[in-house]
Amino acid sequence: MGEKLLDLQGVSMAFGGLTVIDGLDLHVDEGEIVSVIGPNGAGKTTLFNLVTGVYEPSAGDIVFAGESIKGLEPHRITRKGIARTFQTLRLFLNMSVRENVMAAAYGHTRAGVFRSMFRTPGQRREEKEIRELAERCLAFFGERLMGYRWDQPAYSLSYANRRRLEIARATATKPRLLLLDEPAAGMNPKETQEITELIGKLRSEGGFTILVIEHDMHVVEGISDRVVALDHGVKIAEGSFEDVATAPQVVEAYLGTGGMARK
Amino acid sequence: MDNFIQFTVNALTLGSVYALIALGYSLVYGILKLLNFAHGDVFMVGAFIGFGVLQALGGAADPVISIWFVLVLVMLSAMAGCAILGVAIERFAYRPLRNAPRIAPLISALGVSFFLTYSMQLMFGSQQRDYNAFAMANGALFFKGFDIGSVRVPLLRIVIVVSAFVLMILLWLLVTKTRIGKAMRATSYDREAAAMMGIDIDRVIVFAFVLGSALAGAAGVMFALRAPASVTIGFVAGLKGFTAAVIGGIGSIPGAMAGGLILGFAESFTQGYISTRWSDLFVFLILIAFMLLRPQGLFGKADIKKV
Amino acid sequence: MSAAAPLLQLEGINTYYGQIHILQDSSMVVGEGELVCLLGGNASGKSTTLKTILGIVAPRTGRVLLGGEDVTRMPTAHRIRRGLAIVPENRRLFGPMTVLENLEMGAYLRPKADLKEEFERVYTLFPLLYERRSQLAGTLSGGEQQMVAMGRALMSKPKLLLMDEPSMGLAPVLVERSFEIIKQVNDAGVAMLVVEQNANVSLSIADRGYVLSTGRVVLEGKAADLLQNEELRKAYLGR
Amino acid sequence: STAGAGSAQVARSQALSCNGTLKIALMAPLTGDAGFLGNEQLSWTKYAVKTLAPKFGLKIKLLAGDTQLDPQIAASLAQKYVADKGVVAVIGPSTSGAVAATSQTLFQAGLAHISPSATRTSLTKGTSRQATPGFFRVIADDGIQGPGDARFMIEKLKVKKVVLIDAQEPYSVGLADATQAYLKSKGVTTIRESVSINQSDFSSIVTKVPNDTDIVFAPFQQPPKAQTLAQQLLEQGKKAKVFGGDGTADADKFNVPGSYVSNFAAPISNFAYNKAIIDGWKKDNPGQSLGVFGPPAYGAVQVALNAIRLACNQGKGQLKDRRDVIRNVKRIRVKNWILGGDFRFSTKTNDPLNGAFYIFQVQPDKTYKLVG
Amino acid sequence: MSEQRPPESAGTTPAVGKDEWVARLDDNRARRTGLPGVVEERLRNVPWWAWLTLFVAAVAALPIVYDSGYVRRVAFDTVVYMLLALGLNVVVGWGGLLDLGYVAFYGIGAYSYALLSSNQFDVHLPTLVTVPLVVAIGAVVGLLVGLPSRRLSGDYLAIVTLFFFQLFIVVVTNGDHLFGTNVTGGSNGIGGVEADVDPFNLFGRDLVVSTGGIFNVWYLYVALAFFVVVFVLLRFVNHSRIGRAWRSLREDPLAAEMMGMPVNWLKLLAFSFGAAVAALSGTIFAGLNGGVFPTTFAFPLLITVYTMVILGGSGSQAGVVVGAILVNVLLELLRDPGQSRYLFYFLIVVGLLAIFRLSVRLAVVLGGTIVLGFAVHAIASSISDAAVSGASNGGGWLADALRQWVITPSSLGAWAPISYVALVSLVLVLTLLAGWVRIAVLVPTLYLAAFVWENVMLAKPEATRFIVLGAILVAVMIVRPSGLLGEKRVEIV
Ligand SMILES: Nc1ncnc2c1ncn2[C@@H]1O[C@H](COP(=O)(O)OP(=O)(O)OP(=O)(O)O)[C@@H](O)[C@H]1O
Ligand SMILES: Nc1ncnc2c1ncn2[C@@H]1O[C@H](COP(=O)(O)OP(=O)(O)OP(=O)(O)O)[C@@H](O)[C@H]1O
Ligand SMILES: CC(C)C[C@H](N)C(=O)O
Ligand SMILES: [Mg+2]
Ligand SMILES: [Mg+2]
Repeated sequence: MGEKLLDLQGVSMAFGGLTVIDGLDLHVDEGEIVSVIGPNGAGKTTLFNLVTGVYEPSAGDIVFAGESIKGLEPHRITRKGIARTFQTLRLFLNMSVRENVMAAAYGHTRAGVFRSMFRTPGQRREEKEIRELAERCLAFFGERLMGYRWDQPAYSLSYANRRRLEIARATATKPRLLLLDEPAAGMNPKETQEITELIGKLRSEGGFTILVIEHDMHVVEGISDRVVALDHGVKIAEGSFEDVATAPQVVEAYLGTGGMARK
Repeated sequence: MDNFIQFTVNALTLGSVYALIALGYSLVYGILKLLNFAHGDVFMVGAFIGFGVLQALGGAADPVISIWFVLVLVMLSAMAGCAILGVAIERFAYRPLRNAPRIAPLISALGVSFFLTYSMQLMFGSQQRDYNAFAMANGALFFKGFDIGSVRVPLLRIVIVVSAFVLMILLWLLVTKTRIGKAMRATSYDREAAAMMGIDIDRVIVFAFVLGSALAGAAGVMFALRAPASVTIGFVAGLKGFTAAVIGGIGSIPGAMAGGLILGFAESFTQGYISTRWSDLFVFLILIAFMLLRPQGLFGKADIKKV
Repeated sequence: MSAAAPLLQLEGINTYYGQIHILQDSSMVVGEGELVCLLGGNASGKSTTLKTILGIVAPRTGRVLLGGEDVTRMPTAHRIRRGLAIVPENRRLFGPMTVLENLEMGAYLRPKADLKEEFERVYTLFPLLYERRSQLAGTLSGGEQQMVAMGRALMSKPKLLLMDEPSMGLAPVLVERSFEIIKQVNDAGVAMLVVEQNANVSLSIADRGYVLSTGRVVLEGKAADLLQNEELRKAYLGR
Repeated sequence: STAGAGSAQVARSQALSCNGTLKIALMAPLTGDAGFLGNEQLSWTKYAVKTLAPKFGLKIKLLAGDTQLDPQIAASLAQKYVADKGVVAVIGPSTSGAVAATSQTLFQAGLAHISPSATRTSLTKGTSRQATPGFFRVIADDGIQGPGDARFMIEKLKVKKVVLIDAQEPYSVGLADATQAYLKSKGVTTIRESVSINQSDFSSIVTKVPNDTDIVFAPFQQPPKAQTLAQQLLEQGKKAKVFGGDGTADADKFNVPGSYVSNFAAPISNFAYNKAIIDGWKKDNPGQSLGVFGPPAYGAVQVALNAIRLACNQGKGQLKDRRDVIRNVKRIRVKNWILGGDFRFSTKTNDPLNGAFYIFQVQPDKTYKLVG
Repeated sequence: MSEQRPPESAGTTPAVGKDEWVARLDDNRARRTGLPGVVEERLRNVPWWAWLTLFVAAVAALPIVYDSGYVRRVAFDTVVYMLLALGLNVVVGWGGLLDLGYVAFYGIGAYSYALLSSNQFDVHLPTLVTVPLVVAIGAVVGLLVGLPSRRLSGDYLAIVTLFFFQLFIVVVTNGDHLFGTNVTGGSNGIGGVEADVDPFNLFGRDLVVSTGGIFNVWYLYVALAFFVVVFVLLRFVNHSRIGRAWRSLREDPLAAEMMGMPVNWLKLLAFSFGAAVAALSGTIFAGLNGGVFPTTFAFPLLITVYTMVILGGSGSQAGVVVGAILVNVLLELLRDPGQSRYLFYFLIVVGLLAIFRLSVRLAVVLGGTIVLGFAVHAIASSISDAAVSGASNGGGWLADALRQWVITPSSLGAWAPISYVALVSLVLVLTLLAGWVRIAVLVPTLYLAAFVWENVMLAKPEATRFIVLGAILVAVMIVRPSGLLGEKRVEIV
């Protein structure tokens, strides 16, 4: 694995009196898949919000590819190569499935107002590329988002398909780092297995570095190079899946002793 | 100093009428997220109903019963008539559009507004009507009252301000202290989820329209007691009410009251101390600045930004 | 109505979204006190079924019966009054209201009842909600919201509880807990129709199950039997 | 400058038989804030056509066009009437803005347009005349009313201080300007206020009126507004009297005792010969007050029909060209003019000869008494 | 990765992404069959530019077919409305920004043109300079107005833009006293009959407004040319990354921001585009009228343009154009009692046909109404002659025919409001009824409608125009909430 792609240095975040992230150090190396686990309300999604610029940390620094991205506007962070999906889905519901993905190519395409208005050859070429990119991103999920679904509005998708579309959309921004917030939520075991494989392929074929939040231990086990466990905004364990999953704090706060979470 | 007191009195009178109109906007907006453009016209119809009842009871100068009683009747019938009108508007123009894109009921509301204005013109012409409150009880409404320094606060203004405040307080109690009030809040946040709790959203919405329209009817009468009414007064009244509602934080009841008063004060004082010609300019500049500093309005809550 | 009428009955429901035929002639029954689970792959029409029961989506043909009474043309609120409660798919909390108020809204139809017992039950199930009772629901984390949604549904003492993926987004400890809760509530006499992806577990506590595939009921039967069904295992349970 | 291609043909209308139905069109604001005014004119125009056309041996159909107080809409309407070959004359446009925007079109198409209420002076006089020779009006202009009012204030009322309020629309601005200029030139202290046309509460202006003010000049279009202003002056104990323009001259609606009103005519009921007309109109318009703007419209129709008749006679039962009506308008004289006296046009401009203004004071019994 | 086929799964058990719905689409789709289906399919495949060409050709042919200055003028007004609607569609339909100040930009365009080409300050720039300059001014002012508003969304944006609109009106109507100079001419506006404002001048020719009182058709053609250019350019923009970004922003600004779109800048851009189009429309308007007046740029105009956009289908360019045509032409038709009478009865018959198709019930309704009419007429005339001796409004063969059927009392008095209110209530009640009860109520309602129409409404066509417009707005929204050509949308919760 390569260099530190993302590096959080002593990051803190509070809402009113409530400290949600507390002096967190966390890094993701180039090409790595890191999972974040932790009980509900541990601050996982908040971590994503900090990295993508929705919130600005109250302390600490966030470095991406050697540059501080703290305080940048979200769209600039995205252009630097970070994309995400949302736990509470936020698709462009009234746009077609394909357009949802094409829209995400905004950041790395160039045609400006005048070139678009006059439809210059360069602009046309770019449009074609965007469309192909979008279709490629969608084809990644097999038939599920293809065919007639391309032109269906996003609101007509079922919950799990919306999740998939979120991922497709995020990949269309051509990120280096992909943040996935509970990608397997709402999927049955078989589909979960499918998404586990797909995440693997996102790295191997798409070349993305991935930071993922997930509650399903099958997924976490299947994909992670490294697992980070949070509780109350503090890192309580870090390491391989086996190590983290057996760490007593994690078992107590998160996994519970019952059988089913551990298969 | 006298002028200052007088401007304040003017502002309170204006402001309480604005506030009553704003409340109707806020109530409906709160629940349906609908800018009910027809609200100003309900106000106008209220003024006309009041006029009709007043005439039927013998007019301002020689009423068939005590003028105070007549006034109460005028007010109540305008409120009742407007409430019915409001319910009808909701039932026929908005309810079929519950699940339509937000902009659709907006246009429907404009349609209703046109329909009301010009139906009234068709039926009653476009002249201005004067309640002639000046003649009521030999001018007592204008000349009796109490004095602050050398400024006389006439009865009519007192009646307007006091009854406006009483109505607003009643409304506030209704909405915050009762079950239906809570249902209104829930409905305003998520209609479908409210229905899932067993709240009859149709009834809640109708209730909001009844309240809002009745207040508009009251405001119509109060307005027409001091100024001539015609079929076109609804537009400006609506604009003012809407503005007041947004300043206060649309959807918020104390906000609507505050917004109405702020608007009343802004108008009265800019006219008084700056310039009548440019008063509107300053009023709108102040309002724009205000909106930029506090976009959610005085009492509005900022949107929850949770991703 | 006859006393024997089941709590909920769907008869030959056909639902369309625009041109696409979603629910195709599906029929289901949930009896008094039963725990029924509804399984199916993504986009198979599970949520659509629940929406049809609630009246959020209108079927083109077919009937929805609650306790034998035809409610197909009734608005949602009227159905709820017949003893339904729901944990909806995307939680649908009242964001700008506090957790406490959200729970109170759950008991909207029981204005005069003493809610102490219900509150206690919810708070013992989810102690976190007690800590957060005055936080605005909209600012809670995804999993915390899910807890509120479940708590809210329990507040109304329903006869029939519909749940759309109640364990989604919950930490593993809580997933376990949520199934315990479901079992507990059901043992207390509340009938349930649960949509769950976690088929293994849900079948292990359910009485009966239905399996949907592209809008059709393709399998139904005793939960225990379904658990043994090879096809189902292959199709849905993966490993 | 050259004409655009495609429309080079001049609109020479074909001849019309005077035995058939001819049309005249009223252009007035019939909806919106000034709708009341147009509707007054409409009711009188209707009545005039109904009663007068048979007397002239004409069959006339009246078209009513709503200008909505917008000159641009008036321009569209003008095209409509120009295109309608049956239209032989226009009553109106009511407002000066609309006249300015349409006069060219109407004149080029040969349509006489006779306004009962457009009073902007520059329409007919001055170096940059804003209306064409096809435009006529049957009432005096602001250039007479404004200075006339001012002179009355100075000479009869001996005013020292006057507050003038305009309503930010052309009519009141013009009239207030003319009055203020004259007052100033005679050394009277003037204070100018200006309120939006929609404003109906004048309390704050009233508060600002200095206590030693003699007159508040209020050239509003609607009498009830002047009424409100007068009442609010009383309410705040100001002694200044309201002085309203022609737009406010309605004894039913503006009648706070002591106030002044100027008008281009005495109340029409002052003239005995109007009795039949008034009774007839009242029968058609039950429950309505006579209004200020209506009777001149009656007069305008009278002039128009007269001119059409003359043109028909010259054409031997045929109206050869609409221009013939324009040619005849200035010749028309009307005895027992509805607004009093005899009517004829000035030889120099398209205004009435000796257009005069009358000033009234409201009496304690709420009637108007001629005072100047 | 291949384009059409899903990637082969890497050999493990679950095939990646099999979706039964996609695989079996045809079984699950309900299709319209027969001729309507085929026609629908064919029409859908006509490319947009073919429609546009056809449409422009049709409008351009109007003055050839009708030698009437009026038709030309109405056509011109309609084209200006179409332009305005296209511009508003960018802001509202695509950007999802509720801009209640839109008309101010139209006014700014018109006033800028008037100031740059008139006697007001004796500046007379050539048209080919003025127009682009004004468009640029519009775009820049749009940006500036957007600037403070960029943090606002939804209804707060709406109100700030509304305030801006009010400011514009205040400044313009009082602009004769701006720092002691007369800039805007105040309530009198700039210009008048002596064409204080220069007409358009193209290729050395003045486009005089009218010759011989007849509207100069070149204005129509110039406006049409503007329209085509604007339509095509906007269409291109919409189908580019910028258009997509606008629509994303309309759907979910936060998600758009997170997907790399600079949301604030895009908002400003949408504002600016709308403002530029509005300003362009303003130039031709000012050139044509030879003047600008503050009353033109008032709230009713804003409402009219919004109505056009939403009625036609906000978001759809073709839709808003159709909306503009419908609204303006309808308002013109309704001016004339004669014409609106035909329209009224035509609409009633079409409406009945749409509800009942050709069926027995239709025959019952029509027959019943006709019989009822003659019966009422006979009874009324036998009771009193005054009941049928009123004059009909407007005239024409239909009016004469109807006189034998509808009673037309010579004077209505209080019956006018009573019958009107009764009619409105009956119509509303009708919408709640079904089955034979509805038919039973429908018959007297229809007759009452004819009565009210003939006696009350045609007597006051001005008010009637707007009543009808209002009723149509409500009805259309209920039947097609997304507008005539708009796409169905869901609201985001
Ligand atoms: N805008 C906000 N205002 C107040 N509190 C907030 C806000 N956003 C998050 N929180 C609180 O911060 C804590 C962390 O929330 P976060 O969404 O990061 O949790 P999470 O780890 O993603 O949980 P889950 O697994 O349930 O999604 C929660 O307790 C939540 O209530
Ligand atoms: N509003 C809609 N318009 C059009 N199609 C829709 C709509 N809602 C759902 N669908 C389609 O209906 C089918 C069933 O959707 P539904 O949401 O019921 O699936 P589900 O079984 O709940 O799936 P999941 O497990 O992903 O939540 C899907 O193909 C979906 O695309
Ligand atoms: C009707 C009147 C108020 C019109 C006014 N005299 C004008 O010249 O515009
Ligand atoms: Mg989370
Ligand atoms: Mg679902």
